[in-house]
Order: sequence, then structure tokens, then C-alpha cells
Amino acid sequence: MTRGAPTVGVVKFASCDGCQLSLLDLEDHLLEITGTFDIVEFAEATSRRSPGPYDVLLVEGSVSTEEQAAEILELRAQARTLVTIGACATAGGIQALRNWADHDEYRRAVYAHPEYVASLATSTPVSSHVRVDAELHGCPIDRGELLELLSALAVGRRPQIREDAVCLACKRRGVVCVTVARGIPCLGPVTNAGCGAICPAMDRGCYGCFGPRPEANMPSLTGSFLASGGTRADVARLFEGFTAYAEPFRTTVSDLRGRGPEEDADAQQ
Amino acid sequence: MEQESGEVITPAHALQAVRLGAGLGEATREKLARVGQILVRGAGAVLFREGEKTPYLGVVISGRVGIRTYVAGRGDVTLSTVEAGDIFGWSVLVPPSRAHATVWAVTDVTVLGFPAESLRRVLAADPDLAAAVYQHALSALGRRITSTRLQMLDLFGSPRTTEPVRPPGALSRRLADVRRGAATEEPTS
Amino acid sequence: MSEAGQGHRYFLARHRLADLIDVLRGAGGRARTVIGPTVEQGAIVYAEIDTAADLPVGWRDEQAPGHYRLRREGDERAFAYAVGPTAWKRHLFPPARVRMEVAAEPGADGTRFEPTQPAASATVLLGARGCELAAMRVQDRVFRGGPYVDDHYADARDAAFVVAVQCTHPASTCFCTSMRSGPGVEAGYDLRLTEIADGFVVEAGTDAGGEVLVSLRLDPADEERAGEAHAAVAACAETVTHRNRGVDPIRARDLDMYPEHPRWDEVAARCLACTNCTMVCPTCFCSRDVQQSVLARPDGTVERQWDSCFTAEFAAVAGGSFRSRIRDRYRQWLTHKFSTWWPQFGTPGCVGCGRCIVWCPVEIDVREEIAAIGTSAPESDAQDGGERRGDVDLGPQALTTSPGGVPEPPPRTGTVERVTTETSDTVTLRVRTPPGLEAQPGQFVLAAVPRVGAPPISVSRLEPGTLELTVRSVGPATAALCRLGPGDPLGLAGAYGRGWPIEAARGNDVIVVAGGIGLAPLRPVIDAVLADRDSYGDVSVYVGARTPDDMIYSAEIGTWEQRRDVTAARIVDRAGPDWLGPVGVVTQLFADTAREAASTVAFVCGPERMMQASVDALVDSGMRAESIWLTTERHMECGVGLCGHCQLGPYFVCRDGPVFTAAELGPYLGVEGI
Amino acid sequence: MHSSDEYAERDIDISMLTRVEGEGSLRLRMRDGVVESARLSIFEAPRYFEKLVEGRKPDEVIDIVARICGICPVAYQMSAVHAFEDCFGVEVEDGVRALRRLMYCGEWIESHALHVYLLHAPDFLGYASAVEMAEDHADIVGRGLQLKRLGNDILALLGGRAIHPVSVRVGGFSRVPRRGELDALRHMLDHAVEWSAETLDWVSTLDAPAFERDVELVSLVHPHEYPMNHGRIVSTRGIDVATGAWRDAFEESQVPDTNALHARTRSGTTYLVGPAARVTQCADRLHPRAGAALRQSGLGGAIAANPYWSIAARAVELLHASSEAVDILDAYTRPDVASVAWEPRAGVAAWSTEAPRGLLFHRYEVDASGFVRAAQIVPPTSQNQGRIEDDLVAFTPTMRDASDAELTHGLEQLVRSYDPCISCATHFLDVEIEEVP
Repeated sequence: MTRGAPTVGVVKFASCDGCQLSLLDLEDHLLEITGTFDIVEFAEATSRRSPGPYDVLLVEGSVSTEEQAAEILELRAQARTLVTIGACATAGGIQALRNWADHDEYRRAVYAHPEYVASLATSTPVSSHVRVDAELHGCPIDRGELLELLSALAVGRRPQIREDAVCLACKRRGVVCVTVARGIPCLGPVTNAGCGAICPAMDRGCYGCFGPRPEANMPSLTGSFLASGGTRADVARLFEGFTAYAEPFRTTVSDLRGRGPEEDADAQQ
Repeated sequence: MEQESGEVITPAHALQAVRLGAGLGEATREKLARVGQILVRGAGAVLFREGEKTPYLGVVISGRVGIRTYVAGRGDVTLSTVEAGDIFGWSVLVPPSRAHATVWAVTDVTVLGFPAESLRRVLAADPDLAAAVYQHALSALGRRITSTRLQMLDLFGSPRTTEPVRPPGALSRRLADVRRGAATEEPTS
Repeated sequence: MSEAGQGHRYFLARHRLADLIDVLRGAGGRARTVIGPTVEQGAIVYAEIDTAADLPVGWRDEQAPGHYRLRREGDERAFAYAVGPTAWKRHLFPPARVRMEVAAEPGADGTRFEPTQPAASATVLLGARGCELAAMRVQDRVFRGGPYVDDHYADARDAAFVVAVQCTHPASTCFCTSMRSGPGVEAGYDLRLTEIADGFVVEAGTDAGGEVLVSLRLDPADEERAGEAHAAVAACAETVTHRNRGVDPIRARDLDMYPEHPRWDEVAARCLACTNCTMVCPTCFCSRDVQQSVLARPDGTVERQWDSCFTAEFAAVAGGSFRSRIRDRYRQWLTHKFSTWWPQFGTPGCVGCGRCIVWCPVEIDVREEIAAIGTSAPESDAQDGGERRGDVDLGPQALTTSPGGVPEPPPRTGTVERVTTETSDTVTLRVRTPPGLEAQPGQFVLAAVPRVGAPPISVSRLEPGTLELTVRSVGPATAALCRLGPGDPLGLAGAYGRGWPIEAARGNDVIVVAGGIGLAPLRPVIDAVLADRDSYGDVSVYVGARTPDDMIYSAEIGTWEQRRDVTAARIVDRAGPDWLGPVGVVTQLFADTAREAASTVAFVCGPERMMQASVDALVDSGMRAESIWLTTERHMECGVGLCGHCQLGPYFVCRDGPVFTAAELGPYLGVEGI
Repeated sequence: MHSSDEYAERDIDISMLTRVEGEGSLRLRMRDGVVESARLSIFEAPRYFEKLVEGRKPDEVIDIVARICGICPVAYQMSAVHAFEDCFGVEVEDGVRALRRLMYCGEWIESHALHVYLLHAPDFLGYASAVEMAEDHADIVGRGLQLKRLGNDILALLGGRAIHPVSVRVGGFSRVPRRGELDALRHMLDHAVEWSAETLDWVSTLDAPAFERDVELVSLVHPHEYPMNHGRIVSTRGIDVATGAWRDAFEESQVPDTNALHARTRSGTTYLVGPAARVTQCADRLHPRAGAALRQSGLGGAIAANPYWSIAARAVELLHASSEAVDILDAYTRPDVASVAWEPRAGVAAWSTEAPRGLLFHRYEVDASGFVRAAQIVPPTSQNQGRIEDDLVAFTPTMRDASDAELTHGLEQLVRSYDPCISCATHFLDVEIEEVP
């Protein structure tokens, strides 16, 4: 690392570590990254630690315990630029499905002694707690988008990360629409591109892991799924994935299930 | 009253020269002019204050009149200016006739004022004159509302994200410095 | 073997299809890549073909709105299908290609902008249909019909040997006959095939095609086979015309006249804005230029990628998107295809291939939408449209293009001589003009910072050897420009666009109305007029700004105010007690002045809403809209009318503007979502 | 050097384990230099996967359980898919079976290269991270990164992406690659074999602390092949049950201050899963090249007895996985169909596969429509957790004369030698060393 280079921290909350692993998965560029930035905090990769401040802080994971809710406030104060990485940090993650369920029942079911387990009733995105400067979507994030974010920070350009539909990337890649040609339900039209349309390219429908794009036309797409013979529960399950808690997927799931999630009461405190 | 030329300005002369007067027949204009008074104020003078009973309907004959209000933390803010030929103090026409803003002389001004009581009397007595004055006031108000709306749009203001020209500690600069092997300190901006 | 020339029909027996492909691959001793139809991912797509066995022999397609299925018929026919999801643009105008290599080493010498040189390999496009050849001719006009051409496209097009196949098996979504693009193939091919029961009737359209026939040593087609081929195409045309829904292209040309039709809302409720229709469309040509570089490396590239008018950023500028709603985007797309393409390129932008209908996941059928809007439109409006129907010929000959433009020029490197801070977020860069760059008042340049971006910036002063750019920091690229210091290099491409008609204003009274940074493009007008003051009548300059501190060129405005031969005034939206000038909107400064319509020219620049108010006030004071000149802002990415982003109704702002008269902009000025 | 007396009131606090996957801490209670207890605490927030999969269909479950771990998502997908296929009586094509092994090879290579080079090796050489190690040993770190990349490339080819691949489906894959798509990879895999062999040579030269313990090793054992997706659950002390019958031999319990469940044998003892267990039990089924290299290294005994030498076990498995990947590619013909049709049936779907870190057990109760009604997932780290604590208790006295910093380092290195995967175990750890008076 270079003395005086911008400092980078990588931290995590509730998550699988896959997004921060994406940084280590930039194998061909890893040593160049550490030559460009001074990675001062990244528990998964180095025993050196730093409580901040950070020029750039990459945050993985959702906020799902009281300690995390407190910690994110402190981290925000230490970060000049805070970037959330991945579906957990940006949308609450798969674990946000518990927001629709009875949390105590969850704890009892998984743990014989739920009293040992400290967790909030909800799993919420970081942006529900603090201001976020940029987001990288995906479960996991795309390595290319991560490299672009770092490169854009390094030269001062706007990261070329757009909120296009998966369909745009899918067609550029030359993939044939799985919905039209095979009748497979695909969330591509309402999901952020960024993955490069992996699922349609692997002959299956997009499952929305890069989250809803800002202009997702949910009524039209769900209407079309229902018209193709899916039950309300079948269609709900399509959206009950890694970004279910992000709007407008959240409302769509609630509408289809006839019940809403617990509000982010914890987040608001 | 004397102007530069040394000519004395009378209310009747003054009224004739402005749009309010131009729209009136001669007899009617005379009737209105009779209740008018020429007021001269130096730059900076307050003509009347927000919340006071509006003392008169004014027409700017020369100079510039400002309409301002006080905003905590920002002080006196001028919302608009009234240029020669245009009116101010329209609130005199509408009960409770209290001034909505403070009116002040941005430059030395000459104003033709129609005091509240006499104006109301003369308007009550002459419906045609009243209609003409109200119509004039309404059209001036209309223009002012349109202007205010455009000002509210803050058209020249920032697009969603105006960025500071020299963001503090912009990473690119720091990197550039690092590459040149130069200082590791925060760049001065 | 001269009889293999054009106009003669030959017979290629089915078992010799493999020979044809072999000859195509190696004909004339030059190796060609053959791209043709093959079955992949559940559809017939165009991909590299090695042997005849790769062709979709025995396959049939079933197409309907939002629906495509293949089934195996099991016969020996190789081309018994209608067009699938791939369009030939994928090979002529690929989804992504590096357009320019850039570098940003310290010092002017280290700043490079090098366009990549086209190097298309010889390719055979096997199986192109009538509608697809029409689409190529449409794209020819777009990419090589103007003063600037996409040289990679042109190169790929020239390197392509086209083997056309006439359609005999249309889909329910085909409407080529209404767009007069098929099912037969009339022009634009090297070889033309028509599939019949035992093989193919083959004709050469070019000498190169003839050579292929010679090397195959084919017999002439007998009358019976020629008749069978003819009948098959005729039957196909009959089916498309009478069984399928169509579009009346002449009537559809009026679509843009009903921007407030309620049907736009209805279709927007269904439209996913997913971009599929534009991606599969064989004529859609919009692209974005993407800056690419890795970490702090000094070198990078600019990649040109397919874009779509349905994306959020397509029509976005720093302040927001001009088309923020799906309704605006769908309307833009459909009216562009069927209406505004005409004034831009002299043809409709649709060839009737039906791909947008089939590949729309929610089954939106353009034919239905056009019918719904067209047939329920007010009669009186439709009549207005009638005037626009001039001598329309949709036939293939009408669509030929004579190439002749120049490739898009790369930015040239200029050097910053001086930086003047105008306001807290705005600076003026004085730049030594790079050789070969010529600019007129009102034109703009793309000011390129390697690896960061190339935003369009209006020229704000022109002097021999230098020009000035006044830049407001509204995003990373403009912020990077604002950070430049004396001696720093920057790239300048241009100058582009139509500038101010200063010469034409000679002898007239001149009014200049500026709002905010809108004064920047107007300053060259003021410079020119004041330099030749006696040639003009009364000269007035009115400047509005947000606050006194936000006013650019403040000292210079002061000198104008001092002059006896110029009426200059400024006004601000908000002011503190120190400001003794007018407060309000800029129109207050001139609204009450009567104008001589015949001898007054106005130049206006500022936010669109401010320009609109100014135009209204000037017209109210007696001016004609034709004498009021405005400059308008849109998302300009390429600067030369190739990327499609800056469309405003029928205009490309970068090419047809940015300066327009109020009369030209009339229907569009200040209209939401256009 | 300190005298042991100084440690009577010793109070060491290590706040968070680094270079492990996920978040956890270690608390050591010491009195008079003797460790009273060692507790790995997992403060990784619980995510309740067993409940999240209820009401979901098998293919959705395969997508969901991958998210338990970003380093070994394939392992979760493999245990799940085999459990369901076993329950529904689905027979997959041989080509699909081979591709699944190839996918596991990719994950082993990626995970082991990550652990050997980026997480564990810096401990042996005294660096805080691989990045700092690279300043002195650029070639070595570069080789590790290249190996890791190849593992990821295999995964991306088969699954669309390395982390949370998308193609594993009940019945096969959503898509299987064409022969031609494998060619670029095939060329690079020769390098992977070579780099793996160099990895074993290099780790053989490292100094590991002298520490031996007697431990029960558990892994799948298969009659013909090195265990990945198939075999019986077998231990060095007599456990031998079917791959789906984990519960016959083991049980889970919960301990205070941790969000993870611990596993024990039915007789209440701790045990070890992972590469050391596999290499020890299945050395004779290693790829001949890996088997020969293991014998030549002479590290077989150390791998079984000394946890620090797990780094050698991983190196052996790197060589195995890259060699087997070559064999699979060379023999590849594209299966006729990517996936065979199947019908759900009610029952219990239970299976274990060998994750990079060891045995991974899944058990689902499925209804007639294929919906999951209950789930149990036992990741390798929660099986190893008890064993790690036992080893910490045994190891600490060997460093009684060490400084706080040295002791902390030794403890952390020991924990890291198990390659604990804490996100997985959330079903894990701050190290706090606390001296109780």
C-alpha cells in the first residue's frame, strides 16, 4: 500500500461475506488495488485494524442486531464516502424475509435456547439507518462493478454503474429472452442490470438479486405472471428472494401475500 | 417638486405619465389626481413596514422601490423591486389593509401616493374609476405572481447535485499526488 | 460465365447447400466468416455457421405478441421461418466496441485521444430477409448518410457479402408489406435465394455474387421451379397483407401530432421500459459512450455500447431527465420510429419485421397502438398532418445512400492558459485552440478529460488562437474540468452544431436575454456585435441570475452597463440589502418595451422555462417567433447526431441546434416529456 | 521472557478474529497459567436460514442456502441438491455427476487457495496480510491468486459466476457448457496442476508449532473416489453411517454467548471434519498425482495429528482438485439434456457432502408438492467448534512463557488453521483471554 493513498475500510454486518470476498476475487487487480488505496480495515484479509477515519468505507451486510444499529452510526461518522455493497446492505438481504414473519418463532425454531441469541426482529438495509453515498447492488455484487467503482473513485469519474434493466444487458450479450421463447418467468424487466444477465444466459429466469430498478413496472409484470397461470403465492415467491425488502418488491410481496412486513421500527430509533 | 429640469411635478402630471393614468379618461384621471400626493424619499428610507396599516397606494415615478421581508438567520431579503411606472401598496385596496412586506427606497425615489382614506372615498363614489383602478392593480398583481412563481422555481439554482469546484480532498487529486510521489497531506483547495 | 450475371435464375439442389456454404467461406481465395441462422437457446439466431448442418433445417417458428416457440417439422427446409430475435446490426454495429483509446499522463504530450481504426473481416450475412435489407438501408442513412459517419459501421457494411433469402413462411407478427420492405427482396444483395421443394432458386445481384454462382457451376432454373419460387413469395405477401394486422405508414407519420392522446398513458401502464423492443429492433441505433479505465492507470478507452431511449439516463442532464416517465419514453420511441424519423432521415424507422411485438414480454403490439392513436385522433388534427404527406416513396430505391461523410473526429488536445473563477461553482477556462478546431458563436465543443468524460460545453469567447469555456461544476466530468489549472491539457472535439445567426442580425436591433450560465454561449454574440457596433441598431442585454454572487462575467456586464450605445441591465431572483439593482425575473427588464417586429432579432439562453417566459414577453411586445433565437440543452453524447440521445421532436439538438428559432421549437419548448 | 508467576493475574483480550470468514471472538479463561476454558463466540448475526427455506420449493432452496456462505456456496447447493434428488428418486446423467464434481473442484481450489495463501500463510511468515507478504514474496502470492482465480473461473463457467452460482437445479443444471467453452479453461488447468504441486512443496518448507493431539476425524468415505458428493460418513473411531444419516451419529446443542450451534458425537465427544480428516481417511483415493506428492512430502502423519499442518492437507487437495478437473475436462462430452425431469414426493431429504471445510449435512422434510416443511443445516465449522476449543485448552500451556502478543498470535493462528467459516456457523468469534483469579 502507498503512504498517503486514500484509505479504505471494509466492514460487515449480517451477511455471507460473499461481497467482500468479491474484492479478493479481483485476483488480477488485487495488488494494484492495494497499491492505489490503503486498505486500513478489512478483517477478512488483514490483521491490521483501523477504527477510521476512512476515505471510502465499503459496508456489507444488513443491520439485524442492536449492536449493529449502533455501530453503523459510528462508522458513518468515520467515513467520508460510504458505499454499501450487496443485497444485504442495500436491501436487507434474504434474511429480511423474517420481517414478514414472527421473529420469536424463528429464534425458537432454530435455537433451543433463544434467550442466548440477540437479534432484532427486522433485518434492514444500511440506508434505513444512515446516509449512503453509493450502492453496489447484487447477491453478490459484480466484481466488474466493484472494480469500476474503485477505478471511478481513483480518477474522479462518475462510476459507470447504471440502473438499466437486466434485459438491456441480456440482449447486448445476445441471450434470447427466456420468457418469450420458453415461458420461464424472469424478473429481468424490473431488476437492475449489473450482473451481466447471468441467469438468462444460464437458461433460467432472473431472480432479482440485483434488486428492483427505480422504474420497475410491478403491476404490469406481476399481472403478466398471473395471467400466465401462476398463483398469487407462486408469483410472490418469485419476489421473495434476496432483495424482497426493497421497494417496490416489498409492496408487491405484501400485496400478493395479503400481509405487510414489520416496519423498521428498530431502524428508526 | 422639481425634477432635474427644474419643472415642478404635480400629481396630475405624474399620473398622466404612468400606465395607471393612461388607462383613464381625462376627467376621471383628474378626479384621482386630486387625492394624490407627491412623495420624495432618499435612498434607504423605509416607506412603510410589514404589518402596519398600509398608508397609501403608491406609483413609482422615478427611482426603484424594494419590497422586502425579514427572515430569521438571513436578515432582510428583497423579494422584488418595483420600477418606475408600476404600483405598490396594493393591500390598501383590500381589507384589512395591512402591509404584507416592508417597502423601502432602494435609490432616491419619487412616488405618487394615494392615501388610504381619500382613495377609498373617491373609489366608493365612482364605480368606473374603482373598476379601472382595481383592474390595473389586478393586472400588476398577476404579473407579480407569475414572476414570483418563476423565482420560486429557482431556475438558475443547482441542478440536483451541483458539485463544489474543488471538492475537499478529492481522491483523484490525492492519487495524482501519490503518483507524483508528492505530499501526502490534504491538498489545499 | 457471363450468364451467371444479374437477372438470371439458377437452381441449387438441396444437397448442394453445403457446397454453397463452402464456396462462401472460401470464395475467391479469401476466407470469409459466414454468419447465418442456427438454432440456439430455443430460437433461430444468427451465429457463425460452419456447415449446412448448422442451419435450422426442419424447424418452424411460431410467433405472436410476447410469444416465440420453435417446433421441429422434420422436413428438409432450411429457411422456413420468419426472422428471430437477432438482427444483423449485431454484426454491423456490435453491442459494444472500443471507439477510442485515451491516456492521461501528466503534461500535454501525455494526453491522447486515438480513435480505433475499423478492421472488419470479410463476412457473409447468410439468410437476410427483405425487411432486414430494408433495415440495413435505414441504418446506412443513419450511420453513413450524414456529414459524420460511423466508419466502423461503414467498414463492416462494405466487408459484408449478403446472401438474401426471400420469405416464404411469415409469422403472424410480420407487417413487411405495409412497410413495403418484403417479403421479397428487391435490392441490396449479392445473392438471392428462394427456397422451393427440392432446393433453391438462386440469383446474383452483384458481380461478386455472380462469381459465386460461376464457381458452383449451377444449371439455370427451369420454368417450373422459377414459377414455384415466385408463387411462394407471392403467397407469403398475400398472407402478410391479408391475414396479418398492418400499419399505414403514411397515417402513422402523424403520430407525433397527438402527444396528449390518452392511449400513451394506457400503453405506459403496460410498458416495462425493459428496452427489449429497442434491442431487437434492426434499425434502432442509439448508443452511449462509456469511459473505461482501471484504477489509477493513465490509459483507458471509450467504449460505444448499445443504448435505449427507454433507460433512465438516456435523456438525462445534470438537472434531471427530460423524459422522466415511462409514458414519455414509449411516446418518444414510437413517434421516433414512425414520425420524426422522416424529417431526420427521409424514411420511417420501422421496416415491419415485428420483432418488437414478439419480444415484448407484456405483448405490446405497435400495430395496435398506432391504430388506437391514429384512428381516434381528432379529424382536424389529422388533416393538418395531411400537409406533411409529400412525395413519399417507401420503395427500396428510395433508400439508397451515397456515402461520403468523414469519421467522427477525436478530441484534439488543447492547453489551458488561464482560469478565471466566476462564481462558487463556475470557472472560465481560457484554452489555446488546438489546430484544426474552428468554432462559431453558439457552437459547442465536447471537452474531454481522459478517463472521466467529455461533456458538451458552449464556447463563451472566441479570439484568434484561443477560446473560452465557462464551466459549471454539476457532475464529476464538469468538476474535473473545473479543477484544471494553467498548463493542463484537455481534449476538445468539435466545434459542433448550428450557431447564432449573427450575420443575419446585421442592421437590426439586437436583444440578448440571458439567464444564469446561459450568458456564456451569448457572450460571443455580444462580443461580435460590440466589435462591429455600427452595423446594428439598438443593442440591449438583459441578464438574470439567482443572486448577485451567482452572476458570471459580473465585471464585464458592468462595462456594458457603462456604455451609452448599449442598454444593459441585470436582475436577480433573491438579494440581500447590499443589492441596489432590480429583483425579480429577467422579463421584467424588457416586458414593457414595444418592438419593431421586422427589424429586431433576439438571442435568448437560459433554463428552458426562463426562455419560454422570455419568448412570451418578446412576442407580446411585438416580435416574431422566427426572429427569436434560443439555444437549448439536451443530453449530447457524440455531438454529431449518431448517438441519438439529444433528440427533441424531429431534431438532433447537437446537429440541428443547439440554436433554434422560437418558431422551430414552438411545439416542444417547455413541453414535459418530449 | 516472563516468569509464569507474572501470569497468575493474566488478562489477555483479543477483540476479533481476523482473516477468517465471518465475525467471531475467542475468550480464554486462565488461572495460574492453566486454561480453564476456551470459548469461541460467534457474534455474526443469526440469519435463520432453516426458517427461511420453509415453504419454498427445492430449486428455490438451492438458491437460498448458497447465501449461507460466500466462500463455499457450492457446498450448500451440493448438499441440498443431492438431498432432494435422493428423496425424489432422481437419477442424474453421468455427465451431470461429473460436472458437479468439477464444480466442487472449482470451489475447493478457490477456497483452499484463499485460505492457504491469503489467510493462513501470513501467520507462518509473520505478516499481517497477504498484501504485506506480497511485498517480500510477490511470486508466491501471485501464484496463490492465480490458483484462486482458476477455481473461480471453473465456477463461473459452470454456474455463471463464482459466488452464488445460478445453474444447480434438481435433476442436473439449468445449462451445461458446450465442449468448446471448456477449451480455454483446459489450457489453464495444466498450470493449476503445476502451481498446486509447487504449493505443496512450498508449504512443506514452513515452520509449524510443535503441537499434537489425538482427535477423532470424520469425513465421507467412498469406495472408489475421493469424497465430494458421495460416500458414507466414517470416523477414525468407528462411526460409519449412511451419508444422509448424520443424526444417527451426531447431535447439535446450543451454548451460551454464541449464535452458533455446536455439534458433538452421540457419545458427547468433539471431533474434526475437513481436509485433514479427508486426507487422512482417504489418502489412497487421492488422484495418483496428489497421492504421490503427499507420500513424497512425508506430511501424512503431521496432517492427522497437528492442526497447523492443515495447510498441507489443503495443498494436497489443491493438487487433487486441479488434477481431477483436468481429467473431467478431458473426458467431457456434453450431456444430452442439462436436467432430467422429476416429480416431488413427500419424505425426508437428507444428505452430506464435503465442503472445503468439511462435512456439510442438510436435512429437509418435504411435503407431497415439494414444499419444504422443516430444515436442519449443520455446517462444518459448527462441528469443528468444540474441537477447536479443546485444542485451544491443550495448546495454550505450550506457550506459557510467551508474551501476550506471541500467545495471541499463536491462538489466532491455531484458530485460523481450522479455516473457520463463521458465516456458515451462524450457525462463531472476539478472542478474549481472561485470567480468573
